[in-house]
Amino acid sequence: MVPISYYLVLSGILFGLGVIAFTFKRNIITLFMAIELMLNAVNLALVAFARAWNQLDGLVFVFFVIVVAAAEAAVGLAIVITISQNRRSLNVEDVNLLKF
Amino acid sequence: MNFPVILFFICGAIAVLGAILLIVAKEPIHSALSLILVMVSLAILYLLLGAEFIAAVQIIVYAGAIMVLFVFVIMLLNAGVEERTSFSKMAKYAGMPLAIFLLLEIAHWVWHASIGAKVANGAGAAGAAFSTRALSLELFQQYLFPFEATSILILIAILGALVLAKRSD
Amino acid sequence: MFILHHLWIILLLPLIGAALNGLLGAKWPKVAVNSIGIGSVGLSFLCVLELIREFLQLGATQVPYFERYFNWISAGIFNVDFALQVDQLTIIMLLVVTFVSLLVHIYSSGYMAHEGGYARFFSYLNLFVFFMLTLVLAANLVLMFVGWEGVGLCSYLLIGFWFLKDSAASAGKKAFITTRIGDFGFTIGILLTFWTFRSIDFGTMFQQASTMPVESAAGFGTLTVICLLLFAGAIGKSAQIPLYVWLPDAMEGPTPVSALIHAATMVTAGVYMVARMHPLFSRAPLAMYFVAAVGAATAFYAATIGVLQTDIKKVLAYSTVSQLGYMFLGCGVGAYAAGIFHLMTHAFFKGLLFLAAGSVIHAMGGEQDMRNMGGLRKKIPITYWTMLAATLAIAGIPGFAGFFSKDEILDAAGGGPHAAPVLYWLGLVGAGITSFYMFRLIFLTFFGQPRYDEHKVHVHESPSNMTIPLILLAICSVAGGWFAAPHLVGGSDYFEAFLHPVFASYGVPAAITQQESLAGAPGAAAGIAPNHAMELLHALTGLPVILAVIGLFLAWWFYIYKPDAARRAKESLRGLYTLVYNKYYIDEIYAALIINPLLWISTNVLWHVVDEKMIDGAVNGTAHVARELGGEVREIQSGNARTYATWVVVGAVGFTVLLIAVWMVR
Amino acid sequence: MDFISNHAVLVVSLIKIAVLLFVVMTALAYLTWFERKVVARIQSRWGPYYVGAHGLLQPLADGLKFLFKEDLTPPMSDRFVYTLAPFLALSLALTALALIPFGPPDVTVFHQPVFVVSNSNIGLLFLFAITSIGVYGVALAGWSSNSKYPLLGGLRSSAQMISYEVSLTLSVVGVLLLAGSFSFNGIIERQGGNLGHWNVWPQIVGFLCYITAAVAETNRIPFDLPEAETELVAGFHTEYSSFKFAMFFMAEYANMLTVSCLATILFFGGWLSPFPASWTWQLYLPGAGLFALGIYCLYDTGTKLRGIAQLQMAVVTLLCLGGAVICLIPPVMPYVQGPFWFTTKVGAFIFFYVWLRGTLPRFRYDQLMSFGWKLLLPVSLANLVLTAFVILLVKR
Repeated sequence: MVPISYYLVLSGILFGLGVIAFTFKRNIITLFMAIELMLNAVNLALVAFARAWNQLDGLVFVFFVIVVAAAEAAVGLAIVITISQNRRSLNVEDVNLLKF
Repeated sequence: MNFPVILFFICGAIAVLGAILLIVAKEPIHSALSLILVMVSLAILYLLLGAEFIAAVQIIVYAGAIMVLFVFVIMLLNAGVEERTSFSKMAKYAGMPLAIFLLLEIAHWVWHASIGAKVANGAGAAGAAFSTRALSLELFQQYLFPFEATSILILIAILGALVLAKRSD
Repeated sequence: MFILHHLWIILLLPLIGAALNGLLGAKWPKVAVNSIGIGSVGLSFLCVLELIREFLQLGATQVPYFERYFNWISAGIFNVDFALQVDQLTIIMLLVVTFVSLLVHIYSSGYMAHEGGYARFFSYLNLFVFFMLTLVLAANLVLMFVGWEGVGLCSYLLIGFWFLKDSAASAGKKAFITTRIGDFGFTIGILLTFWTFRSIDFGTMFQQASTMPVESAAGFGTLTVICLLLFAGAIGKSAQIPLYVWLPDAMEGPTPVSALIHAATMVTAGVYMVARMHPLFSRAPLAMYFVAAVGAATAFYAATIGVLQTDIKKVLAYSTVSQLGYMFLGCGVGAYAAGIFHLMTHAFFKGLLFLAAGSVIHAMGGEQDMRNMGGLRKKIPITYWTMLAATLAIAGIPGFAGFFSKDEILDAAGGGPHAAPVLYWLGLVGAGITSFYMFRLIFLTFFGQPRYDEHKVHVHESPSNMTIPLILLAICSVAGGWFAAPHLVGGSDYFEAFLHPVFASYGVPAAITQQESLAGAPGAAAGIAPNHAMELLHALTGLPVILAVIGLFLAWWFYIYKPDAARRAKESLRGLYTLVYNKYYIDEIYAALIINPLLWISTNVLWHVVDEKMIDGAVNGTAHVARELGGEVREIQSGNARTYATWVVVGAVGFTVLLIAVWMVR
Repeated sequence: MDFISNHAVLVVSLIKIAVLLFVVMTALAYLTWFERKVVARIQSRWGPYYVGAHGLLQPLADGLKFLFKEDLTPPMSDRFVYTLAPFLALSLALTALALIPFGPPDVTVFHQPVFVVSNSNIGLLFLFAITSIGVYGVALAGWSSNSKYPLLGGLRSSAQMISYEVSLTLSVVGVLLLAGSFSFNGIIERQGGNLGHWNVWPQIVGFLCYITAAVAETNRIPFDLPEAETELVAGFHTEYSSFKFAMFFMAEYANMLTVSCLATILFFGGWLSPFPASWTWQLYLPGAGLFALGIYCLYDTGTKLRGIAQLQMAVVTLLCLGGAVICLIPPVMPYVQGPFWFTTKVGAFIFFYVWLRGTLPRFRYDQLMSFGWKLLLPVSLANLVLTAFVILLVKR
């Protein structure tokens, strides 16, 4: 069988890559994807833990994470649409009116 | 080096590859595709971990609904190649190194963490698949309240999306 | 036993009246306002009568009758209930308050007929009645204090009723603030009481007090301090030296108000309080003596001022002050019953005097200066006769109400347990002066030639709704004292007999009771006073009468027989005259000593330095610092989400480093 | 040999996959023939006729044509995605079929069931998972060909698929509640007995919702707006030509096949016979059916046809009769029962599809959306809730 720590390391790497994407990308939609990637990484870790302790709670957490991700995506993408219609751009750096 | 381990490494490699593609891709749609790749391979890993239901949900909801939404929006806004501006000096110089450092940190941490050590020999990894029935019982009995809460959350999300959409046109 | 079980009705009626008139009355016709204002008080008067009937059926053990309605304040052991109690003292006060209030209300419906703010006036009056009844019925100090402050408030509102008139407004303020000085002491007194007895319920307090010994007249024991503090409140409320200054100015208010609040009821609250607190006072000889001294001093001092006042209401005001002094003298020498007795009779005749004066002013079309009056005897006979009756009463002419009450006080002062010759003589002379200035008032107003322009002023008798109260009060001030009549011939004083349970209760030390009976309170057994007591008593009753007659004669001499004698007297005693005429410059002295320094400090120190420099400075400084800091820090808000993201990553990195560090340490 | 016994899973699965692919591909090809024939009948035409007898070789010809046509890729298109899309579509559509049991699981080789490629115990979930990804084929195709009509078609289809997937899934949940299992065999075996036990009776509403959503999900008339010829030329695959186009084409029919199989399994007892097991004569039905078909072909061969066509038809006749004979061999007989009934039912559904196409007009887009969200979704939800309540009551 596969050691759980493998899964954990994988999820760690994925999370890190998600963070990199989050800091590196400019397109708002892609930023969202980066967030989703991080969520996925965490999910993997949760499932791995559930398997490690043979308890279902981890899976339940994953379930909730997915639900929340869905809600977040719905609202977030609606916001993205609004932004792109108002600012005529998807570059997150063009959306900088909210400052001092 | 038995079958599951091979499968793990294949899928893991695909997942990491997908994640990297997500970063390097210029077209948002390519990023989306690579993210879908990651998700599918993760689903396979879930199967490997015996979490069949979660695997299915992962694909149905994540790959099948959320990412479709993403693709849909990309198509709707016809999002082209992203421009690599960097007005944010902070992000330009500090962001990437920090993130990479964080990656290494996490990997190191997880690798040496007690949980890793405890189950490194795959003791916990054995065992049959989680039965969907047990999972649903857990969900609808012990976690009933959070479940309802999430349903309300979804409702609110729908309303929010509606409002935003209405305001935009 | 309905009313007795539902005492709150008596309170509620005036309150409802006040609410209705105050909130809605402005739009209503006078009739409605009248019927509500007068009706509510009238009803509560009837309730009081019914209450008396029921009260008399109570057994001695059930008195004082106690009703607890709900817990008002509860903080640790500090418990204040909304509780009412009834005993003989309360009954007397209730009767006086509701009766006089009723008459004054009726009178006002005539006197204020042509004034604006009619409904407002009546709602204030009703409110006052409500608070006064609260004060009287209260079963604990705090509730009593509520009534105490409430009547103060109403007095303020009513003095400043014509608030567009500067003098009225400032008079109101003066009254309120001056009283507040006394109330400060009163409040501390309440606190000290609670600290001492761990309770502010009269019952418990007195029970514990009755177990305490009588304190030495030399030192300041707890009870003494408490009593002095409480008495400070009384000084303020009942206008005694040194806080009497507000009462004369209070005459700015409408005359009915002066009659009700500043003669009959509110100002006597202090006396009532002292009487109510007798178990404490009786054990604090020093406080007792202080009370008596202040009372006597005020009685004499105010009388002297009254002699030279020309404003008819001012005269009455100072006379009120001095009469209150008599009441305190009575209480101070342990003759509480006498004090209360005088309170009642004074309520009748002084109320009458004010109402009559009001009638005169009304007749003269607003003229208040006696020097511009005269010869009104024929023109307004009812007013004249009633006022004369009241004057005879206050002057202490035998047979009239004032005679009995005042003499009992003087008896107690002369031969009582705390007999104090000096105070006795002060009171005696004061009595003489009283009769002098009162008859001076009568003669100046009603006798001699008219000193006003008869073509301008059309003197007319007041309407019936003003005269009827006068007549009723006149009857009272004639017959009001006859309860005590048998006492002269050695019979028992029914008034004292009625009140005796109150003042004999709570085991007042034997010495006092025994000597009180000497002073002529044999009602303890409702029996016949001992003979030597009677002789003593007759010997004493002589003097005041003689002095009163002398006063009458002098007044007649100066103002009827030889009008210029007054002027010559003035010439001869120029210095004294000016001194007295200017009320001993008390107001000026206060202004110089207290008010101006206070003003100066408040303006130049508290306002310009503390408030403007320190407090404002602190606030503005804080704001300034915040703004500067914000101005610096806000640069971080670049508005570029990627920067924020990077900051998040920084946080994450830091946190992970911390985690690893911790884990490595373990 | 021991290799096989050691890795039975792999080997047998590979074999099954190969067979399935072959069968399905052929089936798909002849589905087009079938459809054209039926539609022609409905429109009182002859349909394909000349390529082989009754145009039986038409699909072959079409396949060759697709292969030899020039493979155009529009300029400015996203090459990678453009190529990816059809592969995605077809492969997913075929993968879905891998989960379908065509016959009872107790028929095994090396302890591996014969009639199903992957016998998962949450098969239904996986099926949905796969179909849910199926959207990408269309959407990406529409987007990547970088042209107006395809884009619109892609947008429409992805919107439509997302919308109807919801009600599709929900309408099935009723059946799941009844069966208490995600595995197809579980669902089927619960409907054992005779056709009275089929889920279609208690779940009639669910069935109606399902079939509607399924038609929409497969972009078939009356829900074929993504490729509405009259408005969008050909919708998402306008720019596609030659074999890529063929892949989309096959993917569509494969999807049709899948949803039909699913309907059969969920509501019509899958490979179960509609008759009680006590009626033993039903064992002869497959053979008899084929025999009848053979007789018809024989008559046809003898009378109508001439020349090469006659020869071809004779071959078909022989095939049919031979098949009938094989089916009537006693030891083989029980094994052909399941597939026979299954294919029959699926065939009925396919016919229903074609019939629809021949009959109904196309929806307007807003009608489509409002129908999906405002009617279908609430109804399937209500059905779900009702079913749950009834089940609770019965359990009590």
